[in-house]
Amino acid sequence: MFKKVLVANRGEIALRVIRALREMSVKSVAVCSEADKNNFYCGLADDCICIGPAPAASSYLNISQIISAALVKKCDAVHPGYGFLAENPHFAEICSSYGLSFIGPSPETIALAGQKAEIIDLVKRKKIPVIPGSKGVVANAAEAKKIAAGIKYPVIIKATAGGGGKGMRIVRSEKDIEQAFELAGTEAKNAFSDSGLYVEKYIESPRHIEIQVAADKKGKVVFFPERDCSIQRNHQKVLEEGPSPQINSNLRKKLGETACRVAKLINYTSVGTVEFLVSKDDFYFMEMNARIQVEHPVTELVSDIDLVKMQIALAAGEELKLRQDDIKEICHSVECRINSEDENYTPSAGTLEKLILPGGPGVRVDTAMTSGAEISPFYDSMIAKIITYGRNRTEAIMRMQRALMEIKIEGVTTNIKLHQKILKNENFIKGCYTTDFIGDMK
Amino acid sequence: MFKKVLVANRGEIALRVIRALREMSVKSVAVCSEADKNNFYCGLADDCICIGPAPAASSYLNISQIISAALVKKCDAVHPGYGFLAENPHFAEICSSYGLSFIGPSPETIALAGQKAEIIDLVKRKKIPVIPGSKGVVANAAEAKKIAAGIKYPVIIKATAGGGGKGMRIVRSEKDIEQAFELAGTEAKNAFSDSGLYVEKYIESPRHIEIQVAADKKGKVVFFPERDCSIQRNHQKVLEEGPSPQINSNLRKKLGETACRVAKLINYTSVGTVEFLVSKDDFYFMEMNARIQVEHPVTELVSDIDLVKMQIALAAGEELKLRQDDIKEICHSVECRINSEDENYTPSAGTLEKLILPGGPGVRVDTAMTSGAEISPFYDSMIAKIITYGRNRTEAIMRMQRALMEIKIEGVTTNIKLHQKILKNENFIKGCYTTDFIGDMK
Amino acid sequence: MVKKQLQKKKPAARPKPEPAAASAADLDLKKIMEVLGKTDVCEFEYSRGDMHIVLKKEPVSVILGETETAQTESGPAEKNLPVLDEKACAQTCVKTLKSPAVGIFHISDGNTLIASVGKKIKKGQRIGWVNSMGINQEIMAEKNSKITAILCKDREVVEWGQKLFEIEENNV
Amino acid sequence: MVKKQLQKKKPAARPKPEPAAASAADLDLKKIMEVLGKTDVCEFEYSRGDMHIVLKKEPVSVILGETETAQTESGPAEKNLPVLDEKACAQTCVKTLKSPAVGIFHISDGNTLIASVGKKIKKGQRIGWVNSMGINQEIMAEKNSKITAILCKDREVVEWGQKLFEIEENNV
Repeated sequence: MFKKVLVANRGEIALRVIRALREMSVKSVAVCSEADKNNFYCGLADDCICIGPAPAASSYLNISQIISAALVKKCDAVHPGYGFLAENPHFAEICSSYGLSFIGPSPETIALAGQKAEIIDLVKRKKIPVIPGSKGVVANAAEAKKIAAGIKYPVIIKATAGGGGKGMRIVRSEKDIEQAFELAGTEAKNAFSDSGLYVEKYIESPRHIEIQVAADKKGKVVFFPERDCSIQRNHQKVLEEGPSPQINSNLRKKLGETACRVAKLINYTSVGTVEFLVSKDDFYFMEMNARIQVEHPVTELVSDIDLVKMQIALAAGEELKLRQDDIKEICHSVECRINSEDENYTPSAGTLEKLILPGGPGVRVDTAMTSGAEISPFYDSMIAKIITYGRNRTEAIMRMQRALMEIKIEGVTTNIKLHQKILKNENFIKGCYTTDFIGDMK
Repeated sequence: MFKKVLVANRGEIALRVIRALREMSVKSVAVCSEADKNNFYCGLADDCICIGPAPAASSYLNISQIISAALVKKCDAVHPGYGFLAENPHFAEICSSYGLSFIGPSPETIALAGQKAEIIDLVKRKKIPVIPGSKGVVANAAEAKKIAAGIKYPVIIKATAGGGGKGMRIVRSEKDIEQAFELAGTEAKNAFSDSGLYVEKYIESPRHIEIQVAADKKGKVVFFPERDCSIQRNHQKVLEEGPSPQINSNLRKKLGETACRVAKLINYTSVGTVEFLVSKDDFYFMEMNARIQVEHPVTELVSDIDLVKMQIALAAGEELKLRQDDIKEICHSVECRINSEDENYTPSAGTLEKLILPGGPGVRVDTAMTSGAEISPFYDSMIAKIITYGRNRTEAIMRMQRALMEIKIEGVTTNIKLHQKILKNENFIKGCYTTDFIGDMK
Repeated sequence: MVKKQLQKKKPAARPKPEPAAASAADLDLKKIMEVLGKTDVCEFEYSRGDMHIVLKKEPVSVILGETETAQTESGPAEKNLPVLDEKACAQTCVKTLKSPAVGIFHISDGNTLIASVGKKIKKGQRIGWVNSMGINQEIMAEKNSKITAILCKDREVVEWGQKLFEIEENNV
Repeated sequence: MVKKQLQKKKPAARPKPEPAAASAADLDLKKIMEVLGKTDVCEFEYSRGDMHIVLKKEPVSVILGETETAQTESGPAEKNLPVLDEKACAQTCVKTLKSPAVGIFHISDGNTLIASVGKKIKKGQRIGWVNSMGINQEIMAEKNSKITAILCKDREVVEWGQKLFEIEENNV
């Protein structure tokens, strides 16, 4: 096992990793920007080092400072968290060139998972269902038009390097495709410095279902009960739950086995997530996220397995001790991401004058915030993840409603009311929803 | 189900009940003394009513004000929590005479459970093992001496109305028994207005094991995996865990079945706890606690069953849906009671200038305190219960160590260091400990 | 080192060290601000070493003496007397009569109101009652007084300590 | 409505609205206290409606002008210049030279110390360096100066922004 791990991230996921390391008796070194220096969670690591000024480009994305910090603090491994450098294959490679274990899959696997068109092409060849569409990058609008005619409208144009809805366009008829293609290309170029686009069939009202997997270096892969992340706004997940109320055990098993096949195909050797679009009983592979995810606690509660500790153990070369049969659905879990947002759902910075968090039975809170902390304009505006669980879906939802009532936040506005609206929505309560849910709710 | 329940208690257990009611969509009315009026948790109930000044005798023990509050607020039931009026059979009786359901067993059962000598006599006749000793109250020191000679020294003198170590004396030889008997009698008289004493064999280095049971009004009783409450100081529980590291599945089953027999014997119709002393593989019935207990979250986590919601449902006349086979040991759990205490372990009052509570995976926090709250000199000085769980005992303990490190309390001193000392103790880690543990640790 | 002018003090339910005095040795400005906001202290001046602070609020027109609500301390429910806030002054004294119990407040006998604002009442005269579990706990003044405000409605649910009446006691 | 006297202001890492000014319309006394405690503001006077506040601290002997650490903003690592706190004054200027990188601080060339307290140094003269991943980032003064304090030991691990030297720049 590692002796000392550098936690190359900030906020709640940094604290999540620090907690896991502490529970494994592994020393932790937090890194922080100048803006985070006084944050409570930094003091919970064994050591903390400032790596640069507030802007992420100069601190949390500054590879040389992070590597230098790991070296001078004599760490033997680096945990990248999510976001920032977590899916940067170069960073993973640089870590290993300096003798630091990167807690995640290999640089090659990260690179492959990051090239959406390539991985889709790869899994398609293995007869894993994917959304019909282009093989790789589409050269121009004319080619896009030809493909669209083949797979039939509606189609969706996506950036190969994309994420978060940037460089994405839904096209419902041939007359709109040229303009949409140009716009998406420009947007992708601006956001990712890569204007590569691909075109695929647009699946109407699908569910976003993802499967957590864990794989060791000997090629053993297991899957966990799915998370339903269909409740999204502008392609950003808002509320997640597991298991999905819309997936039967037959489909669950099919999705799980498919996810394991994908992980094996790309030599995955860590915890990771395979995302699917599900429409009725059909499912389509979308992508693989080569990192721990924001919503991982849902799975931790459902299965009572600590994914971050498992991730660290796998990176240290331990074999997966779990058999597939050991992974059970013990309970139902729901997660709400509490963000600092104004009434237009725009992230807003400010001081948390007061923060009282919920507690009691069936409530888990993951946050790096305390009363008096700053929501910095330099970073994302998530205040806390509230995760509840119960013996069944109703208990988990009732607990979430109860927990949200207990939160007191002063100084910033939040999206708690949106969550409350979702939790009381009749279709949500029935478990009938798709990615259109929030749009339709208004 | 009830429409509206008066929560006749304060602090964390009041909040625990309010949370359960909220999750059951039952309205709650909190009562508070003048000293608790501004406490955060009161605002979490649907309604709140002040019932008197700070001293408990004028508020939380003031039956007429509490009943009046339930009536004017149109409640249909009263939850007594623990302590205060929870085991007062008269209160239970008065509730029912005013048409209010008392959320607990019947007044007769409470009365019987409260008469320790009588209940011991009762279970003994049913061949349930009890500690050898007097049949009921011992009239005088001479009779005590005769009994002690029969059961052999060491013996222990206890108050029939007792609890918390008051009116209790261990006697190791005949020469000491007369004085000990007089002292214990005086102490019992002062503490409980009842000088009744009984004498029994003193079991050296026993473990304090208790079994949670649940019983419905049709006579169905189930038991839960045990809690080990051997870590005590001055007969006060400090740290509890479940399941016990010292009980094998055979003994677990025997204890559980015995606990169910006791509950049936006294027509128990709620959740409750049967306490045993265990010495090697021998066990002795001690008493039955006719209420929800401080340490109930340990069992809730171990079995993933919400005992307070179950208690409320049972009081409303619902039948137990759970079968004995549905109750499993899903995980291991540890609870630490964080108290405001000075260096001599004497409860101390004060203002919680700062309170930062632990979170993340496997941590549950039950508290009614927030930053700025007062630890009132009028009530007990518990700040919070921290309860952790894990897939195994080691994970639960490591998480507790991690959670205790995260707590920041300013303004009062606490017993956190004592907990940390316990958690690092070699014998504790091995799971080898008895009620002598804290005394021997020094 | 501390110079303070406390012109009036709000009656406290149970005696506590006066916050500003308690922290004189280690002055906590934030606390003083809070105290100033919550109490009726009108002026605060502070000098120590290199620091000098003056805080003033316009004094309110009625100047009131310092009193304690002894009733709260001695257990009003048992004595069956209303809990009250007393503010002494030269000729008249403003008192708040509070509910001695949880119950239903009554101010009418059948259909007739027995108390109204401006009404002069005699020592011991019943001006209302709180029905708590069937027992009527009467509200009355200890001295000849005038009702200046009625703070609850007839048949309203009241909690222990809830303000019912404001009266002006005649001290001459 | 607000009257304030800010005699000096600590350089801020990134520009923020000045707290007292930002909250002028809705004055938060607690915040002002905090600002007073953390900054070098010496005097604060406030009047509004019925309130009047004067807060004073003895001014420190050296009066310093207002400056900004432009280096922090423009990314010191890339420019390979030490981060510094500048305090301008008439004749000499006290500056703190901070580490431009995470690394190992060096102040000796083999066995010879290249800097010591009291030593006069020339503009651009190397007085130490931080080795970050094998690259030496030199620490030097921008003007002729005198070293008044060395704040880290030779071969000590330093974080970004850690204070390394205090120097007095000669402005005449």
